[in-house]
Amino acid sequence: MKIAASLCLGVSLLATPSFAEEISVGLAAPLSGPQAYFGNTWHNGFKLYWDKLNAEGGVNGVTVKYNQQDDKADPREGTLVAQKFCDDESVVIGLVNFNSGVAQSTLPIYEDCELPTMTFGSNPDLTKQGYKFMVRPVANDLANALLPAEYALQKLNAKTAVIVSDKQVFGQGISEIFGTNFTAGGGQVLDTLAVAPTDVDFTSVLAQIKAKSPDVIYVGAVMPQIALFAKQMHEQGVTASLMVPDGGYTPDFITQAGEANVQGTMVAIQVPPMDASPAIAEFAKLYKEKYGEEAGPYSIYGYVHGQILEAVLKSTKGLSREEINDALHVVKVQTAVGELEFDDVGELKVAPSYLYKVEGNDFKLAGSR
Amino acid sequence: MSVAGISSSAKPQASRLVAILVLAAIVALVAATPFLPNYHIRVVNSLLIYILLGIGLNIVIGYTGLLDLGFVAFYAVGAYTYALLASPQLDLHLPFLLIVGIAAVLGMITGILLGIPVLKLRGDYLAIVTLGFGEIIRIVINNVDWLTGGPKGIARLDKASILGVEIARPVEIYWLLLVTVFLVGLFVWRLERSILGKAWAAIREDQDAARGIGINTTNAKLAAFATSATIGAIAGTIFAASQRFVSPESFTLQESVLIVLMIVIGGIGNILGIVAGAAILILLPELLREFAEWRILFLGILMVVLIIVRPAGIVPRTFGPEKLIRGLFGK
Amino acid sequence: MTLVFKNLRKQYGANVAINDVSTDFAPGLIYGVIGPNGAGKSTLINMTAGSYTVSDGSISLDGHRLDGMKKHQIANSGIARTYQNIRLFDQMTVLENLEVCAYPAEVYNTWREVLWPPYGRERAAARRESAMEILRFFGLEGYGDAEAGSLPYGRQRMLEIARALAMKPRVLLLDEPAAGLNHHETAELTAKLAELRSPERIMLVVEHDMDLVMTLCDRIVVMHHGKLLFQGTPAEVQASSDVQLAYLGTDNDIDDIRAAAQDRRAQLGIRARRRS
Amino acid sequence: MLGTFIQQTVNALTIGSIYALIALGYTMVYGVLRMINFAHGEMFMLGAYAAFLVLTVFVGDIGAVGAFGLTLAFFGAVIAVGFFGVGIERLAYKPLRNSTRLAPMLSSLGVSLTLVTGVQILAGPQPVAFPSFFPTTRYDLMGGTVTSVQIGILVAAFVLMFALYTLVNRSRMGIIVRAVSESRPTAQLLGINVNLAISAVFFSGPLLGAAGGILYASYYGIMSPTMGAVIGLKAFTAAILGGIGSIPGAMLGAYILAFVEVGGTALLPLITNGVLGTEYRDVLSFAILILVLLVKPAGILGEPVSEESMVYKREF
Repeated sequence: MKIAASLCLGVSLLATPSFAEEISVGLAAPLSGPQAYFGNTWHNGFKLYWDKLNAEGGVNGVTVKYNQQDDKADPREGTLVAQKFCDDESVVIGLVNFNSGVAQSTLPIYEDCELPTMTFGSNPDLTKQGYKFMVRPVANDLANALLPAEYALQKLNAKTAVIVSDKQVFGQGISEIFGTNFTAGGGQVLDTLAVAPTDVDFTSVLAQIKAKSPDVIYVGAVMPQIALFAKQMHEQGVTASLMVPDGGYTPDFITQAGEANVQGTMVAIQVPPMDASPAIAEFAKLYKEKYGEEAGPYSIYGYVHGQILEAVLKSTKGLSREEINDALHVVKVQTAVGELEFDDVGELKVAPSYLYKVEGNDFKLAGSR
Repeated sequence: MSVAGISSSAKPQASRLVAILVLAAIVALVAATPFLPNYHIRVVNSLLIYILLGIGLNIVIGYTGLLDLGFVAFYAVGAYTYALLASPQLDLHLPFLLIVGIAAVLGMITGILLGIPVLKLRGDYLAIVTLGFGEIIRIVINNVDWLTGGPKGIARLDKASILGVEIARPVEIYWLLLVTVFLVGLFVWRLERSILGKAWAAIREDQDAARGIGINTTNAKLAAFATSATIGAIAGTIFAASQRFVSPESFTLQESVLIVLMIVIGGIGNILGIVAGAAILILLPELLREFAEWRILFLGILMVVLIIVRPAGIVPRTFGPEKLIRGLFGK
Repeated sequence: MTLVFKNLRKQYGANVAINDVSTDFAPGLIYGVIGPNGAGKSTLINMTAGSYTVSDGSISLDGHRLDGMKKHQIANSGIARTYQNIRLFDQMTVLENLEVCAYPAEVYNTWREVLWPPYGRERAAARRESAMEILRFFGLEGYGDAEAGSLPYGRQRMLEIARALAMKPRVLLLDEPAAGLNHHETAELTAKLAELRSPERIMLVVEHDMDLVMTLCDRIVVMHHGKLLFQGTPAEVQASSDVQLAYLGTDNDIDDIRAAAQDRRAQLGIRARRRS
Repeated sequence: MLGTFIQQTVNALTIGSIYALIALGYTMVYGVLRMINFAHGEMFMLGAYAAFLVLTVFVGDIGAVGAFGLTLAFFGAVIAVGFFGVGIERLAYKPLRNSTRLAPMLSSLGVSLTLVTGVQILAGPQPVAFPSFFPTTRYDLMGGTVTSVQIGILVAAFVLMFALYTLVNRSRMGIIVRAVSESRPTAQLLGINVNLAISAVFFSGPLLGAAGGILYASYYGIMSPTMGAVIGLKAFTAAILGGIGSIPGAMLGAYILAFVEVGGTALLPLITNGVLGTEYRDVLSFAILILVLLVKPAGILGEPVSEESMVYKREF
């Protein structure tokens, strides 16, 4: 027995390539509860990229382990996860927090333990607080709500809009920015209505909107509310153009609202079309092969985050948190969504942003910046 | 139910052993925590905050027998008091202890204001009305953006400091919480044994008979509500100071329900029960962290099983700190 | 010092439970309230203690109106009661059931009690001592730390009276104190209650057990259909044919009534003799 | 203006009907057991998932289900959930029947957590599109828009509620349930099978809740594991508002709550001149609930429990 065991041990030691170094990446997102789908598919994109690299022996002999934790989209839970990553010395970079609200509570902790993070929360405030150990490899809401406002004014010749917000961090933030941009461009916001984030019935809100007959309705909310809104809007005979943020960029949006109810709806997201480049098409194919389902709305960003980490590991002087942070802030990398680099506060210098229009059963690119 | 006093005194040895074991476990945990990694300290801190909340709510539920499902409102009052008075939001940076005082007073006032109209209701009606008040407070906080930042919450809260000593690292927060839990626990324990505490128990047992012996039940209940709210608000300030970020999503109905569950599963009306309940509902899911959704399923089933097996809670009402201390000295 | 009912009336919808009752009770005496079921005996006690509202008329103690006051205020003006169905604080200990009666007098010192342990200890000891004194009187001292709900039924009855006594009442209202007790317990209770007679105290006992009433009470109030039928000493009550009729109902068979009345008289007569 | 008014009235009636179906379950369980069944919202959710399961597994292609398939799915699902409700009562509440009042309530919270998480694990946490049980046609009603789905919901809800009302008031089982609801000890003494009555309630409550869930899912075109939580709370509020324990009260409370919500959305910004927007709608609902309870402490149609007649013993 003993001999067999030591033999096995010897074999396995031989099997692993020597001098390999291993780092851990802290992955934090909601993995249970209603938002689990987004957290899981986002992380899957990252794993997809790195499983391949790991299998090939990693970057310069460095392979990546995942320390995946559920933050339940809850700020308190988020701080515990953050501390867990901080305490684990093998974790040298974090891919953390899908929700801005959670990021608000965890960023000070990462800052204290000097753990560099790629943050996914898109609230503009996050980068305004002087954190030195964070970058945001995704367009913030400022960029993301500018495009729809411009499009509404210039392409749709809209004069008036009604804004609906779910009074959550994301929904309220992005709809305010839309409103500001829409007004700045000469449009008029007739009314701003708020709904509860748990609402499913918008008929009474829609009856209010119908009476105002705006050209455009902007709904700052997430799935499934925007699908419900689109469906009920159609059923109640409201004919304005509907614009929604990134949550709508999923086939679920069309199936849940009903294909007939979402025709012409505009969806803004930081994600380029899946056929925009060979790299993205390749990604979509790989994802489906590996996970047996279509990529989630943010899977491509997980993949891009994997590409950023690869570039960071190629350019870093060492594997300490500080060295990785330094490399992260100056990295310039060609990714599936284009060339990315960060400015002083960790924001993308050029943040890609796209606008889609629902046509038939599909999203057609209507504009980008 | 047997005559607890008699049956326990019949076997002093056994209870002494239990007392020593329980006390030793508590002392060991308290002493070991500062040497644990920060993550574990944060988990313990979280536990301590819930224990503090449990102690507060227990006054209303366990001692006075009123089902309050809106307790989180007072927690929110405390947290937002700190957030507003020690952050760039209003550009006020008051000292921590002063804010704790202000929060305690505000908590008490809110408790009384909410208490006056609702306390003549009973049972389920009281539960739904307190639930309603809790939700109203959360919705208002979520919507007065100019003051509370709305859903965005308030970030960059000051680090707390007491007499020039900064309290921000997990271990420092741990000491702060430990002292607070101890002091509040002691206060509440003495309160329970005071004449007011006895009146609460009488109201819990039979409100009508309590009136019949001259207890002004409205005032006594208000006192329970106010004390409980004050403790909730104090817990809120420490929570805000440790997280240094507050947003309405920390103060949902689920949070209120969690605290109620903690009290009932642990053992209603008993501080040790609250510790046990918090350990199960806060610590256990944290230990099972790797299992993501399965842990919540497990917790749900465990809750049902525990309630069926021990409907009165894990720790009996009579097995309080007093019993522990008596057991320790073999009395 | 007297307890006065004046044109007292209690009505639930069309149903009149107490109809125009006027009487007064003097301290130092024990009053028995008797009457058939539904005569309004318990209603009288419930109204006096503030459990029921008064529809019309007034109740006053020493010229102070009690009706309209809140229940706890009535209790604090010196009126203590027991209940037909025992209502103890079940999960509190026997001692605590009595100690809590000090609440109205001591609640204002709660802060001091909590924050200054020596004072707290002193008060707790004082309350405990005065509670023990009452327990000793009722022979309950051995149960001090037991849960009230765990006591045998008879002891619970005693405890409830003890609790009422712990309020140091000027008026003691006992609602069927002997209900459910066996002979031995009833005798013990009767003896204890007799000892409670005091020049400062009015005692009102609603009871079906004639033995107890006739033995114990100095005056008897007979209620019938919500009205005050008769009031007098036990001997007077026994002599009144009205009372016997009321008790036996309005059966048409006059012979039966007579026979039963005879029987009753014989019984009461024996008891009355024994008493003297 | 008239159009908007009619529109809002129809909207409120639709929402109110769904609330009512669920509120009935709360109120019946409370009637016989004096227990708030926090897992009742989950019966609503299970109804939708069960119907979906029947549709996919037994009927096949969801897009092409005929009237037969829909009927099968509807009745199959509600009956299955009914039996499920009885099973849960046996497992999780029955052992606690003689315990404190709080115990079964908290046990039901555990059941609720278990069911939601279980469905999340089995069916995935994200919302799923649900086929419409009626073809959606829009009708114009004096300027307001009414859909066929709304009419279907109104009709289905009224039929179900009428059936329940008849059963409770006319059938033998209904009499037994009412007797137990009046006083369990007395019923027991009279030799009434209390367990049977409780089972009947735990069958019909979840059944109605499940029906509500299916109607809801087909109206909104969507279902999710957490859909029971919010609607459950609202239905519970409605049951309390109407006077918990009272069947007509639950229905009345549900429609009042729906009208308050719709009216709040429509009128709050107008009345307060924009100071309080639609986001304060739930504040208004709760405020009205509290006001009603202050005036009528047992709800609108609840039997007034007078201070005098009730023995208030400890509640938990």
